[in-house]
Amino acid sequence: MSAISGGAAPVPVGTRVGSKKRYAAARQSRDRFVRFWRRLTQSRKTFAGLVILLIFLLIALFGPWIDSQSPSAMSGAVLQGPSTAHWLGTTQTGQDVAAQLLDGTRFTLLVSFGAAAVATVIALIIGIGGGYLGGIGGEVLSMLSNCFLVIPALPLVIVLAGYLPNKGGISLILVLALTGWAWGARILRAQTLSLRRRDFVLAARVAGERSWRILFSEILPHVMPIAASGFVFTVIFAIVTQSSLAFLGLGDVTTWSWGTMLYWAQNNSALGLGAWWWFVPPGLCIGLVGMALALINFGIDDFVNPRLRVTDLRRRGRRAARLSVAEVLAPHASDSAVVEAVGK
Amino acid sequence: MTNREPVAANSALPRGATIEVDPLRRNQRPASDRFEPLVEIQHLTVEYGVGAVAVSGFDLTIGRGEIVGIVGESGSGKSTLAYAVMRLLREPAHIREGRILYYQGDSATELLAVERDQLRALRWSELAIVFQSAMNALNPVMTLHAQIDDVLRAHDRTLTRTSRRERGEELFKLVGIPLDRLRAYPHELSGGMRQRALIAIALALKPNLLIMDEPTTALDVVTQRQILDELLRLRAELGFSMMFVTHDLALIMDIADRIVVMYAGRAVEAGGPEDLLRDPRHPYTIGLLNSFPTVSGPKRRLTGIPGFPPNIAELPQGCAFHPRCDRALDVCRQQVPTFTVEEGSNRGVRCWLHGASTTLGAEASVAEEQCEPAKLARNQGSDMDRGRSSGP
Amino acid sequence: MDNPQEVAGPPLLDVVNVSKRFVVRGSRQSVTWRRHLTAVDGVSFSLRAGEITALVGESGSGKSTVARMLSRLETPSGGYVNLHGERVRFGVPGGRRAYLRQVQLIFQDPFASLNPVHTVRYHLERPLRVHQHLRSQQDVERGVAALLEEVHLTPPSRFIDCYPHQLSGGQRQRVAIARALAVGPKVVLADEPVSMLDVSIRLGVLNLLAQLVEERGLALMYITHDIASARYFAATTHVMYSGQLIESGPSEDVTQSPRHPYTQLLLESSPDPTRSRKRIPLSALEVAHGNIGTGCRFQPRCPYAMPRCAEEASPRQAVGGTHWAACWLLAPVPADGQ
Amino acid sequence: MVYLLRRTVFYVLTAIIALSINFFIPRLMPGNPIDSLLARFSGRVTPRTLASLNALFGLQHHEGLWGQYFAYWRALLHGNLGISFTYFPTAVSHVIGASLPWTLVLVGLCTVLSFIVGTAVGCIVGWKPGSFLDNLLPLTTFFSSIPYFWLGLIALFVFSGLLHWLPVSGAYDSSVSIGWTWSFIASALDHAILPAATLVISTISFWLLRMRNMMVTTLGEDYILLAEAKGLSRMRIMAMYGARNAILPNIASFAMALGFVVTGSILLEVVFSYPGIGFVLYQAVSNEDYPLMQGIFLVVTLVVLLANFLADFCYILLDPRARDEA
Repeated sequence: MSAISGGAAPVPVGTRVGSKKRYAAARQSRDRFVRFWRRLTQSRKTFAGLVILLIFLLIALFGPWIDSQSPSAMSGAVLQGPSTAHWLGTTQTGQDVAAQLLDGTRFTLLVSFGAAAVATVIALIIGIGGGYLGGIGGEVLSMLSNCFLVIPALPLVIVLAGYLPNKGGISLILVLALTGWAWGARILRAQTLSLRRRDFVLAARVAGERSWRILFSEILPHVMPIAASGFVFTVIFAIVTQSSLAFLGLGDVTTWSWGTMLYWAQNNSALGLGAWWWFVPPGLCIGLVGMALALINFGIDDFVNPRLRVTDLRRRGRRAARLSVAEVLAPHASDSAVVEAVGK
Repeated sequence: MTNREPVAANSALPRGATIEVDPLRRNQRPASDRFEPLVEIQHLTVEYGVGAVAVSGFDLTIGRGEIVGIVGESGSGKSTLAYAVMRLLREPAHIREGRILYYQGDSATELLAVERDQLRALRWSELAIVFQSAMNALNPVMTLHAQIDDVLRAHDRTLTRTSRRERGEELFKLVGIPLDRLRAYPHELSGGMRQRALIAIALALKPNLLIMDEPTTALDVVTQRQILDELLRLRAELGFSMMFVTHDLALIMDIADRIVVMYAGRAVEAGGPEDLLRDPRHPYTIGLLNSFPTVSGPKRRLTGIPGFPPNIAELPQGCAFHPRCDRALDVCRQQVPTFTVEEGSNRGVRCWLHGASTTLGAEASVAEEQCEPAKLARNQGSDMDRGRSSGP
Repeated sequence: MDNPQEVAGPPLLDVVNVSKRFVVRGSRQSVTWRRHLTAVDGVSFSLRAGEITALVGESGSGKSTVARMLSRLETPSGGYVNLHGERVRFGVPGGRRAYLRQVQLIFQDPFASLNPVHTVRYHLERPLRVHQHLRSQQDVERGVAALLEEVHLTPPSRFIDCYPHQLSGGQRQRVAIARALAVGPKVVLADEPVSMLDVSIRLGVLNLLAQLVEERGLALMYITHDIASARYFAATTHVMYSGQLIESGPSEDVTQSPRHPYTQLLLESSPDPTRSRKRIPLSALEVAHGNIGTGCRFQPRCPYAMPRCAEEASPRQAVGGTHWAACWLLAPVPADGQ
Repeated sequence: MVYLLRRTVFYVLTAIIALSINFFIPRLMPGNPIDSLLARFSGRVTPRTLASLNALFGLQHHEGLWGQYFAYWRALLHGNLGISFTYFPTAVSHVIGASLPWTLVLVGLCTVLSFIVGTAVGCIVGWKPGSFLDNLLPLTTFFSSIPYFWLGLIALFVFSGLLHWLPVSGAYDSSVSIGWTWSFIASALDHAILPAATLVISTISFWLLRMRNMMVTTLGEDYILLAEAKGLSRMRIMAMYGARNAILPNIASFAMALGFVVTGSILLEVVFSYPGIGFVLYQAVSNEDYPLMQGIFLVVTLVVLLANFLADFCYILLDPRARDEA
């Protein structure tokens, strides 16, 4: 006490104390992000995934400007293969497939990212909240997420969608989020349970920190990579599920998405007519986005599980080894508890 | 997993050169005539990635039935050494040079050069290892008996099921575990019992050399003492040698015949426990002896060692200990001293204060040292410290 | 490192008959005793300002549980604690922070007790803000720097923006100590503060703690499994076995003339190359801490066990001065010389 | 055993929750589709049918919600799931009973196959991380990311449409009759090849990737190092020390995967017109056959729960620690 309040201690700090501190605080959060980002982009696979995803996001943003044709406009050019006029050919009613694809990208990505965002927020609240609170409340929340995990999603979505009077984007997002949050919540909970007993969390409690502050400041930064991985996973789930719904005709068939394209293609037996250009692109896009996301997940996995990193290191030989000797020498130092937590 | 390239390159060197830098082998034996070498480590250098040298030019001969203690702090390379002898190093750790000879009768086997099949045969039947944490070293989904059993089966296909079973019981009796625990899984045992089980597994094939990597560090003092007593008794009974790696100088002084003190990857002092206790020579050894409190006798003045252990990736030039040494000379900051051995004894020290001279061999080794790029990132923590203190 | 001379005065923290029972779900073996695990059983001692008190025991003896109860990470199942002579009420809202302002805990593992995502600055400024109510950035900055200097991490500017992974074990533990000091506590509980550190830097950390005790007049509880360090470091030593205190007294008395067989065993087992070892009979082999009835808990392992030991545990038997041990061997022999 | 008991309780509770969700969804949804449906079939509904529909959907709101809830349970416990509109007047339970075996055999076998092959390959890939086999991963990920139905349609187009190697739809040839005859089995296999291959290719990546990662993680354990030091053969280390431990989390995460498998297989059956439960669900949805939809949701949930229970059981058999765990 005396040493602090006495003020006599020589403090070699200049006058820029305030700004320096703000700078440091900003740098603190940035540093971690930079480390995370560097780890992600270090791996070739993850980098490829990020690039693919970026391209699709750009298409979603600027798609309609790239190809100005209206996706629904019919023309006389029926069922034509790819040409300069119609890059990806036309449908049975002479609609431009490329225009549909570009337009559909926006809706598809909007719905799946939206659903994943909502699902991740639910997962964070239920997973971390339940994990940290413990007790009866925690048990109930855990039970709830386990239930949603076990109940097969698609039949539930189908049943839900079957009853839904309004099949627009918002209700689709909500239905997908409702069925897609449980997986993330379960893993976040496991992780939080292990973090809760870590010494640095106990130390923060002894330092007199309040619960909400411990949750946000001590625990949340550690579960972010896992939440990110859950987010990515949920996006894949949402894309595939919404396409499946649309394919079954349960979506709004007048909105263009990759799923509705497949629905119309199938309804008009595009494959039977040999119009592969109608049917193949939307599926390929789903696959590509899914793959891109999965590749990004590889990078997150490596970040979360240090042991996976070492393998990456082996592959790329000695030059890379020099960069990461720290992790190799202290393999248990940082986040290895994550592995155990996710394991069970 | 071990990179054999450098070894091949090394064995192409004139053999005499290797022997030249091997003072331990020549001189560092117990005075008795019965000394019979079992394992001989010659100029072993282990690197992590490029440039981080964990073990540097290490020489040691272990005699039959001898207990050699290797003492050092974290980052001193002691565990790396133990793993290297078993050839268990994993990437990016690799052996850059050196030889490890294993003597069987009149012939010697170069452990670093043997093929995989031969290595597999040598492992456990000749050399066995006991890890620090038995909880992690035992397979959680197999019973203890199954884990003994598969060693027996892998090395001797002629053994019958009953004979393997009997051997398992015999081993458990040997290390003092109740026989009904044979059917138990590792998580069902206490820490001390697990460590005993690990020792039982190690003894399964009556190896000649037992490598102990901090086998009792995780245990309570009382349990530790009991296990050490058991080990000494077993050594007397079975006659194996031990290479006992630990950070606890007091403990190793109780049980070892000979002790090698390691600092930053190098042997800095060697000798019998009595010698080290009565007449420590290297300032690091002296510092260690002044670091631990004693339970008996008058209270001593404890001085400890200032500073922090170095980071193997950024070793200071010259003697690695000089930044912490209060008696450091100018030469200490520039050149690594040679390991000087006292004629006719097993005492040796690597210190400029104790007769190290700039011989031809020493110069060669210094030159080689300087080639090592010392710019590796960091080891588990002391980097910042190091970076700043060695900076301008 | 010299023992601080006994500072007479009222105890700062008085621990009276504190117990902790955990409910453990039965496992396949030993279902019978595991239902209720009594980790701490009726432990009493006091801590005085400017004095170091050691609590020695092996793992599982309950010594860490004592520290956790005193730092309110666990709630005691029995007994009470007096701080400045006033009874501490557990479970009162708001009382927690006020209590922790007086009593702080230093964790065993400096690699785990600092959050890897936060800098040294963050770790130190939080308690300053929470407990010292420092508001202005300049005050906080000055406080952090002063703390770093106090734990000899100088110059502070070199360490203040470091992340834990950039520090060595010894440096981290100093940061952890600084964090405990930031609150301005009167009582510090150090749970094996040096057992995870390298031998050559342990002494530095212990000396720092001793210096802080002297300068700040702290009451320090030094929890350890290393009885030799307790001898050098603490004025008073309590020995704990299976949740109970079994011997206690001035450290030199306890270590040089131990009276309880367990303390003797502990001392005999401690490595010390400067003496020739005697052997304790091997009947002291590992026995599970099972069948805790009313008898002495050490009785199953004790080479000197008598029938009486199995029936009831010995009360504290005074040996001389403040030195006592809970063992029937020390009981005054009945007049009829049984 | 305690563990198993706890899991049983969990699954029973989950089943109750799922069935309750099933009960509440139609009642919480705006509008009342049942009424309109009833109007559609009003001429043909017998009083008995009406009573059962009543119980399941609370068509006539004279009872309170709780009363309806208990009536719903009573109907369920009697195995009464109502009458299908699509296959009027067949009972829903009968429709499900006829289609479920097809799905169970196809999806069940494929899931097991995919699990075994994926795990085995993942084990080999993980044993030598960084080898050329690792380059398989992006490829398998691609296949697991495309929707099953799309892959199935492409396969159908190529192998049935262009090459005429395999039949286009159905589970067996209409010329053979169901029975344990060679012609029937051959025909069934012939029809199952495409859907099965699609399913396996789509799901294998999940197991492969997880197993690989767990294997890599496990290989860092001390007991692997010790096994190596013991001089055991590589096969033994890989199987008993590596895979044996790495597989445990994979089994524990069976629940997660199964949801996806069921999801995908429903679409797959639609594509291949395979007369399984997915195909029937599709028809129910197209015809707004709510009793059938709900019945199928119910049965699928129960089957998934059962499969999870079996996975839990395997987990206990494989992990001695789980046996002692309370």
